[in-house]
Amino acid sequence: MSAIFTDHQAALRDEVRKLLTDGTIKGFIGYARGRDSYHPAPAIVTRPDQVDGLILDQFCIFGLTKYLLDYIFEDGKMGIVAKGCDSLALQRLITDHRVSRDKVHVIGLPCAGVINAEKVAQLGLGNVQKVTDKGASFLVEGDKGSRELAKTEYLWDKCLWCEHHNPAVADSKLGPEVENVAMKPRDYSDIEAMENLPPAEKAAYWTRQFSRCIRCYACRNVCPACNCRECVFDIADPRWVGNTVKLSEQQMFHFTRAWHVAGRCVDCGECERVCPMELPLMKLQHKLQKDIVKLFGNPKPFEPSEVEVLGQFRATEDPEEFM
Amino acid sequence: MLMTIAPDNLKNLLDKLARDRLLVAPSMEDGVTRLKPVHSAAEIAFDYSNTATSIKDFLFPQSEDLLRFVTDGTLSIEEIKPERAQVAFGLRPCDLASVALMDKVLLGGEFSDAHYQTRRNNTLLIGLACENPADTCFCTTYGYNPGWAGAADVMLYKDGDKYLAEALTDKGRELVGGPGEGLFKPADEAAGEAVKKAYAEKDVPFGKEVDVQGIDKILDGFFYDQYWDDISKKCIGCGTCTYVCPTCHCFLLTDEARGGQGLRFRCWDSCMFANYTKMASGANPRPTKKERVRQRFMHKLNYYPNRYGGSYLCTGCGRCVAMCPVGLHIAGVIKDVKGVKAHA
Amino acid sequence: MKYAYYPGCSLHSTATEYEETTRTVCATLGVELAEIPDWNCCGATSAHATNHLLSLALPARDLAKAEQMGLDVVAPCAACYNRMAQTIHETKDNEVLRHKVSQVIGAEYQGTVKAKSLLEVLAADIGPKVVEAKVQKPLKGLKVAAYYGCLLVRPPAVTGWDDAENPQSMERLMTALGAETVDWSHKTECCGASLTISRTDIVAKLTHDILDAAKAAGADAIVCACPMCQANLDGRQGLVEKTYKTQYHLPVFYFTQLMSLAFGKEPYKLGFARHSIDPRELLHSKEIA
Amino acid sequence: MRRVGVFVCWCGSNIAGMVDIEQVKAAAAKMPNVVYVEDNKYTCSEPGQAAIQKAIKEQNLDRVVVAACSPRMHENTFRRTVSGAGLNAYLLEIANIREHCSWVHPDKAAGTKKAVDLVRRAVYKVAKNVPLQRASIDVTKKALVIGGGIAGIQAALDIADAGQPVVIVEKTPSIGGHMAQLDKTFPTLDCSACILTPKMVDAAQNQNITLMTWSEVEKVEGYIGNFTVTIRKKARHIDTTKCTGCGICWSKCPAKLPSEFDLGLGQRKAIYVPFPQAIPNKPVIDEKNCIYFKTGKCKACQIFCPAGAIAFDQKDELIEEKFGAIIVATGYEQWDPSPYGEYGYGRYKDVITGLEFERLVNASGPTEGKIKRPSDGKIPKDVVIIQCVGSRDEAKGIPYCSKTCCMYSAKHAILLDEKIHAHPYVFYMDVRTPGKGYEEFYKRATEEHHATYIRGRVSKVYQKGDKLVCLGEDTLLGKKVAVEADMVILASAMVHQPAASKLAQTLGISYDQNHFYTEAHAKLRPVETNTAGIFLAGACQGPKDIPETVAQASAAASKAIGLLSKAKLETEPLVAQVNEGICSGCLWCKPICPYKAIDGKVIKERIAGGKTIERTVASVNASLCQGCGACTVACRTGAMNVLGFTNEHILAEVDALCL
Amino acid sequence: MSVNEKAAQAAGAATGPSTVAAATPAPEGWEPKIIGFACNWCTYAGADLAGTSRIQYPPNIRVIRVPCSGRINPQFVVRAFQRGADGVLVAGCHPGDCHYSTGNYFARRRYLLATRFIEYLGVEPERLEVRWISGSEGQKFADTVRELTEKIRALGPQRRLRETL
Repeated sequence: MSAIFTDHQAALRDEVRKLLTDGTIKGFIGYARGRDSYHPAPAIVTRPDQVDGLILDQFCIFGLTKYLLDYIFEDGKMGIVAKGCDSLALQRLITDHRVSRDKVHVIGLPCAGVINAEKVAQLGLGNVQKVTDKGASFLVEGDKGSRELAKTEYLWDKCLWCEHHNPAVADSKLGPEVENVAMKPRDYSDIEAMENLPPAEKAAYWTRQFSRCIRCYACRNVCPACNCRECVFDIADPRWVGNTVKLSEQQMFHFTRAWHVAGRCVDCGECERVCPMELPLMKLQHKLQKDIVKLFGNPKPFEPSEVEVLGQFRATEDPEEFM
Repeated sequence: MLMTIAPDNLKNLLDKLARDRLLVAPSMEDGVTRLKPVHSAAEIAFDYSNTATSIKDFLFPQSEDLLRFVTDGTLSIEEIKPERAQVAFGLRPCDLASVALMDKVLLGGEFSDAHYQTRRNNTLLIGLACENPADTCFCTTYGYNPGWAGAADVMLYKDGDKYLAEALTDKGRELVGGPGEGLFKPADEAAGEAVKKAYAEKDVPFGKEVDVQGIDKILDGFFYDQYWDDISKKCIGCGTCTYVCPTCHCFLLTDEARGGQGLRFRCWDSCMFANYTKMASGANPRPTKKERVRQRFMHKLNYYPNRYGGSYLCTGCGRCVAMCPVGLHIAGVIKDVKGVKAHA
Repeated sequence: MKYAYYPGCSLHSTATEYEETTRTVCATLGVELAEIPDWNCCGATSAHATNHLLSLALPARDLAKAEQMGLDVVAPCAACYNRMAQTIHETKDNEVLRHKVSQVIGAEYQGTVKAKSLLEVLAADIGPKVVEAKVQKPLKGLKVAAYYGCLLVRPPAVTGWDDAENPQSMERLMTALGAETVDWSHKTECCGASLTISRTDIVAKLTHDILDAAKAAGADAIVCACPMCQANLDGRQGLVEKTYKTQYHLPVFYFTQLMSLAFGKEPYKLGFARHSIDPRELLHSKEIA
Repeated sequence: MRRVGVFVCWCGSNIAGMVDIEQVKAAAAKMPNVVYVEDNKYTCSEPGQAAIQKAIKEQNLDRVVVAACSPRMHENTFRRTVSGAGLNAYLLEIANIREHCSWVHPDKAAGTKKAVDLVRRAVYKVAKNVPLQRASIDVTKKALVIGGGIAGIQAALDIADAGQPVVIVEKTPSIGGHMAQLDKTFPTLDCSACILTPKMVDAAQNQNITLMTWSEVEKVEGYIGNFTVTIRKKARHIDTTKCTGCGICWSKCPAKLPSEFDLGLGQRKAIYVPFPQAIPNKPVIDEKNCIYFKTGKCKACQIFCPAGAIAFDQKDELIEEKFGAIIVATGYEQWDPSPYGEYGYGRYKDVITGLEFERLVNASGPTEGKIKRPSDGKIPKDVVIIQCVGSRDEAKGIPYCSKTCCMYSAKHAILLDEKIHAHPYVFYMDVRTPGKGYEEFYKRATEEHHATYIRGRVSKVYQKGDKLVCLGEDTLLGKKVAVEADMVILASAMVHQPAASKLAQTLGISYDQNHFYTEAHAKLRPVETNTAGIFLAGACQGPKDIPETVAQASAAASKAIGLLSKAKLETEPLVAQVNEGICSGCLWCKPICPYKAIDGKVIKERIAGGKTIERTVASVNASLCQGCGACTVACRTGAMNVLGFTNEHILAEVDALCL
Repeated sequence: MSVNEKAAQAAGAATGPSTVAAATPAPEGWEPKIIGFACNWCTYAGADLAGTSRIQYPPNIRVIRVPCSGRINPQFVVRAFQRGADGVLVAGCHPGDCHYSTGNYFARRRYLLATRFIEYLGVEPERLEVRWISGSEGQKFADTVRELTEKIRALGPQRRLRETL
């Protein structure tokens, strides 16, 4: 079964055009071509004449849902295209009472995985013309060559263990649902390896990482769980985290950011992906996830639920270590 | 005078320099090549297209302590001077060009920024011409090129198995004559000039796509254009573009005091942040992304050339092109604006 | 339906009639029995009084073998069943203990299979409806007291498949066979099996109470699901009658014997001749056999 | 710039002996905002307090730090001191340099250093203090009592006596509760009805008490002082204004049913009063079993009613009323001992529960007080009483002791001997008699009434002829015993009302794993709940006997009276507060609040461009909030704060202590 | 710290030392600095009881009083480390004893996660102690402080998260 996004591009444009024309939505959040064929960029269109700029291809990774926050106080609905992972992000915004479901028209996009453009761009295939699903691999044909790329190697990591191939929230769907199985089990072995390091080595590792941070806040701004009206890092009094890039503040910043999304992270990995300094930010979230699974018996902490993991307790079953 | 230096000698020279000053050079760590302090030449990456961060980090650091004060009943102030000598190696032409643009802002005119001045004086800039411009590079758009030496004290050009070197300033000549003594060899001038010319004429494909000619004038009447509405929608308001940009220079002054000890420092600020222009009253003259996005590009392509005469506040380093999470970058804006205008 | 079959020592010795009729009934009802190879003693009733770990390890070894077969275990003997169920229960949420047990038996015991008594399989899993459909010769007019003994349905946390105080599964089976059952008080009392050799005085008292209650309730016979119980109630009846100067003459059946009979099997193949209290007279009088 | 005064206390030699006061003073003088430092021998003494007041006035102080003993000791004292000098009481901080310093650190130098740090903490904190005002809220001067048993009746009478109006809501047709079912009461053996019915009559006649029987609480909204309660008044099908309670209707009704009041041992009609002394003495029609309601025919009651009071078309009514306080007195149920298959309850007619025995022995019960076996009406000779049936048996899901069974079993033993000279055998695990006259009462049962107490459990009860054989063990003798009894009484556990958890959810109070309501503090606030303004009385909070129930009812009543006697309620200002400007309205703070003090509210706001928008923000009900601050940690942006312990405060304290 | 790293810091550059600083010995006369967060109803009362009972313990702890352990934001803990605390004690009522009935249960969840997370970032786990100490456990308070002080004394100064102003 083909889950090639490009196959649904025409249908998407038709649907968006119709929705914009009949007034169902007043704008649509989708993708347009970016700087090259590997880097589609988000695009927000409000007029039918812009619709032909919308694209869908196998590199459309960017999670768009956070843009909805720009429209919460406006009248009318926004349309959005959402993959399974994006729909979790949308659920995050909805359960956080930041976005109201009835103000969003979701075009769901069943997804068998998104190709990691950063890896493919290195292969010198030139302008990508066509991507075909070959089951265990994608055939990527560019104007300078073509390659069959094993999914296990060339998809984004999160796509490999994804169990949400089909959007959980959708008003309509592009194409049939795809089989909802993870290509490999989610494993936290890298986290365990880190846990087993002595404190000094952990410290050295994180010092190296956090030293690189430029405090651009791209991680925060792209994160669907970082959806506060006013971010704690922007509040001057009290100042929880200083705005210098001294190591201690960088650490406070990253501790606080990770902590604030603990149990709320939907595991979209966007923070790590957009980080211009390539900080391994998901190593923080995966640590928290792993512990939540173990400590509180919550097998899928990345699925938004009615009660936050840290907003509940089990009086007798929660581990007792502080006696 | 053109010279050559063998790679091993270059490494020896850098090792020597690292002993008594801060050596800043491209270095790869966790997959990211950026300019960072290194202990020795062994840590330096010589094979890279451009660094993730620019020379700005060391001439105009992201946060910089300015003065200390004590308020223990009395008030005493101690100025902090960045007196440590530093040498920056491996600067690409775009960064070398950016220093000249920054100089205009921070050193030109009636006042000069004392900290910047000190660092500028204390820093030796060693440039390295570009062998393989990246597909995000567009320095030629602004008239720079892969061999552009700009503010370099010493400029190096990789030439086969050695480097062609040119000392361009007194500081540069001191290096060659001082620590570099015996490591440089005279070069064949004609051959050297040919190498330089080859670098200057190197093809920068993306640069060809982006034509900035006359955009400052077009933008004079573009402030209220619908275009800003359309493109700003996708901005996520992070500071990536401004922080990786070698020419963005906005900053924020802060005092912090505890227990009678205080510190005044400045750190970069970004016009892309929502609270950048937020006033104490809560009012914000740039309340939406539209005003903020417009500000950044107007500043680079219109206000700066208007104020400082001619050059744009961009050197085509391509960092924002590569790193903007949503593909909203200056090259695209230039293309768009000119395209929009053409169709207007 | 296929089970790992654990006969235990009795079914291969003193209770061959139980084994034979078990196999007959299972074959009739499509229950396949695969005997556990190289099975060992379940440890009842002395191991748990001697060494706790031993009492778990003995059944665990048999269970581990069943795990290798990938089958749940069925044990016709109530004592065997009880020890196995107890082992599973104790090691279920105790990884440490399970590990210890595995060390003792020198094989990995994971706790993945269930242990069931034969009665549970036939009465709960197969069910009286299916049984009733197979009946060819209803046991009309036979009034039985269903006797479970102490190990089959107790303790409830370990067994849990029938009411521990007033179990009904055997009654339902017997009714399905066409027999009549009596409501009586001693169906889960202990018969004293473990003391059958050492303290005959106690055995006599306990069996007397049971026989007495069954008789008082108007039963023609007792039906049981345990070779120990059968041996005591049947084999010690003489002693009881002598000690208490009473006359019961209550035949004690295995429930599988009655099932086989009702399924139309020939009576002479059901091992009645081995009983101390010969039931054939009763069966003749009711015109059942 | 603040003007902080620091007052360092010597506490005689308690502090001064171990902390160098002069050094502390010198250090304090250099701290930011500190303009005045003074030491006193005893700051809490009259002169010490006067010195603070004097300094506030003369030095124009706007904040005060007292470095002395624990704030748990004298915070209120010094709050009064500063407010006496015209300063807001909350502009005070205490540095605990006694309990946390001079008393525990023998090294004077280190102790002094720490004292300085502790003073600095207080100085930094007090700079962030702002004046706080106690808010006041109105109180509706009326109490609601849920449950019309002895607890509810007692609480209502006490409140009514204090001059406040009370409404009793009782779900059955009559008030009286379980106590009305009892025959005699221990340890005095006076008749339950004789002491209960006068109280029932009092309640009915008291001008301040409104009885709402055959009614249930449906919905509760609001908060302390201001509850709005919706009460479902179930259709009685009787016009109570006309009915005289003459009883003709129920004598004519042809439908006979087992009586709930007699636990099925006796019968009632479809139109009935549950028991003769019922209050109100007005019947209800049992819709489910009334022949008219089932078939549309009969109407015998209507035909014979001389007052014309039968109203078949009556419908349930929903009544909304406001209350200032609520007392929950919903009582208990007796546990159904069927899960003990070995005792044969339900199988053997003569195995009965303790409460059933009460009905058998009661003069107005189904046997008119003659103790007869339910099976054949014979008078029993030997009776076995089994204690702890359910109670103290985790396997049956009742881990607790039901507290009353030892005593009522002793009572049953006495009654059996007294009334019919039967021989009682009591199987027990322990006999627990902690109460005035209780041990003596138990002794009477054994000594004067020759009850045989056997320490051990009964393993089985079975029928043998017309006897019930009780097999058990006498653990003191180490022997098995078998008692052939004519009747067996099971002292079954007291358990929660079946709908206890539902009512708890309606009220917003919590309940424990046994579904008994949870008091606010097991030791210090035993009649309050965590929801301010809701109090507990009687067995709904845990098994209790009558004297204890009455005591708790009066305690709950006095709490309610105290609340209702106030014109306005003052609320503690140290509660949570929302900064609406930065609140995102995610409301993740809401599920964390144990007091249900947080809810969303919609505010209007002008945004850039002049547009007015509506958005939801968290809102704290200051009358419900107790100021624990658990919500603040759930608030990522810091919009939620606790006054007096704000983020700003704590961060400043950390800064101060880390210097 | 090498010349270059010192220089890098002096230059204010966004660079941390890539080697580990923890090996540096404790300065002369260094005493562990421990910040305690104590709930008003149990632990603060327990510390008071230690005082009234004259149970002695090291003077290295300074207690901040909060209403409930549920009030203690883990960010306070990290802030204390940042400001130079060598150890932090977070303490409240025993589960089931919370004055506000549930605050410590939330605290327990938060700190089960936060202790692990702070350790993951390279802080020695011994530096953050979470304990339930009731109002009657003056001795336990003193013992806890003593043990914590000794553990931290053995570890030396906390440099991992400490800032330099």
